[in-house]
Amino acid sequence: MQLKNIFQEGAIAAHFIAESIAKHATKTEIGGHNIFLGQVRADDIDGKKVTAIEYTSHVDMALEKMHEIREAIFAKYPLTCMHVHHSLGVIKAGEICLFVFTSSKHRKAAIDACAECVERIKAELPIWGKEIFEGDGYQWKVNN
Amino acid sequence: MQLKNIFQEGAIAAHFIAESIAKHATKTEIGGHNIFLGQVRADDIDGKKVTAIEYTSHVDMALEKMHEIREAIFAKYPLTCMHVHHSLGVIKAGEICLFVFTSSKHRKAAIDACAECVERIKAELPIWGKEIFEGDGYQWKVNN
Amino acid sequence: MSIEIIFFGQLADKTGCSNVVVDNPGSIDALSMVMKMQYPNLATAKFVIAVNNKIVFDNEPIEENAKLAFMPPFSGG
Amino acid sequence: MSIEIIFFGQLADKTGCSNVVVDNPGSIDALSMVMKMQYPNLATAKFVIAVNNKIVFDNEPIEENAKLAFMPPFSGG
Repeated sequence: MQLKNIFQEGAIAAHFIAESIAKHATKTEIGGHNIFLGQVRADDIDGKKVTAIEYTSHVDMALEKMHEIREAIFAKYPLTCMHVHHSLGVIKAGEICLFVFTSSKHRKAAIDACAECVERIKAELPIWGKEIFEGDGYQWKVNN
Repeated sequence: MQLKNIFQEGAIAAHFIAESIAKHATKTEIGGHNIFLGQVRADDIDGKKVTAIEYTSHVDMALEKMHEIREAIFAKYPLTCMHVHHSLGVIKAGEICLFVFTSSKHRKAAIDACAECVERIKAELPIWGKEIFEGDGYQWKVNN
Repeated sequence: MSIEIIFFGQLADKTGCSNVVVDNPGSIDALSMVMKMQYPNLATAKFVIAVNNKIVFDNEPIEENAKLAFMPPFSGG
Repeated sequence: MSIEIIFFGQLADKTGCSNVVVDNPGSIDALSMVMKMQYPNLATAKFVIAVNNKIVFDNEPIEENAKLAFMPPFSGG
């Protein structure tokens, strides 16, 4: 089975998002798109500022799990399409590290499916973020 | 009072959306963005195909109402920012006519505020869509 | 005193005009009746009336220089 | 038979290595015990173990050529 790759090295560029949106102009059965973007925050942790997050993953396991999530979401919601992109490597504060894009005929499916997909990605994909402090040091990110 | 203009003549271009996203890279307190895009569907209505929707509005009333919605949503959710753009004039099937963009520190506020804003825009803004059929004729759009 | 009324969306199709100037009939209910007589197609149409950009829910008096709008159900987005 | 174990995220910090090859101790519980003895920092760490890309919830036997992964709480997105 050929699994869809969701990973890319480095940040997700705004023009990449634009190209993804533009590609859907030919799919005239779509009435609504929903997009979630995760952006790296410059959090202040006990006086130390986060300048970047370095993401690593158990890649082949993550792709298998993402495939399972995708199948479950398509079974639950009448979606036209769903696209997921997650960064690996060092992503600087202010850059985009997660891009989830759902489309459907009527808006509700796209909106609900996108939110559910984001929650499942954060809870179920074996991905780890290392928050790198300005100057020196790091801590491991914890999802809430 | 200077009201924010949400209207633009013609479709919302993908590169405009990209520029909006890119502008937020300096706001490093943001952790999540949510975007809703309304796209004109080529519906088939009793054998007639919708080729475009022509949008008109009671513009000054719509801007006042949008201001009220904005204030209510900022009072309810801890948002960093919210941007709304709606097309006027003829928008072809496959083109984007609505762009709602919310950002917050933690994802939940952006996701929930965006969905609520879309519902309120559809229910409360005095905007009308005229679905133009291929060849000849039209019907007035009904929101669900 | 005359007032100006704007018809939006399909209401302009039904009246055949996008705006009209009439003598102020004094109240919302009276205006609604006058308009339905002048444009019989309005009698079966769904609409709300806005005065100065606010939808009216009661039979308010119509002030001088009020901006009247007849609006069918909204269908933005 | 020896098996290979990969440590992800902060677990690699705690063990000081990202992977290790050990004799197959035969079961998940036995492996967990062996690893905590070899790397005392693991004793207080939160982790789950995946065998061939599936998280294990029981004390399964470990088959030959199984791909073992020790994984701390996920923090993607």
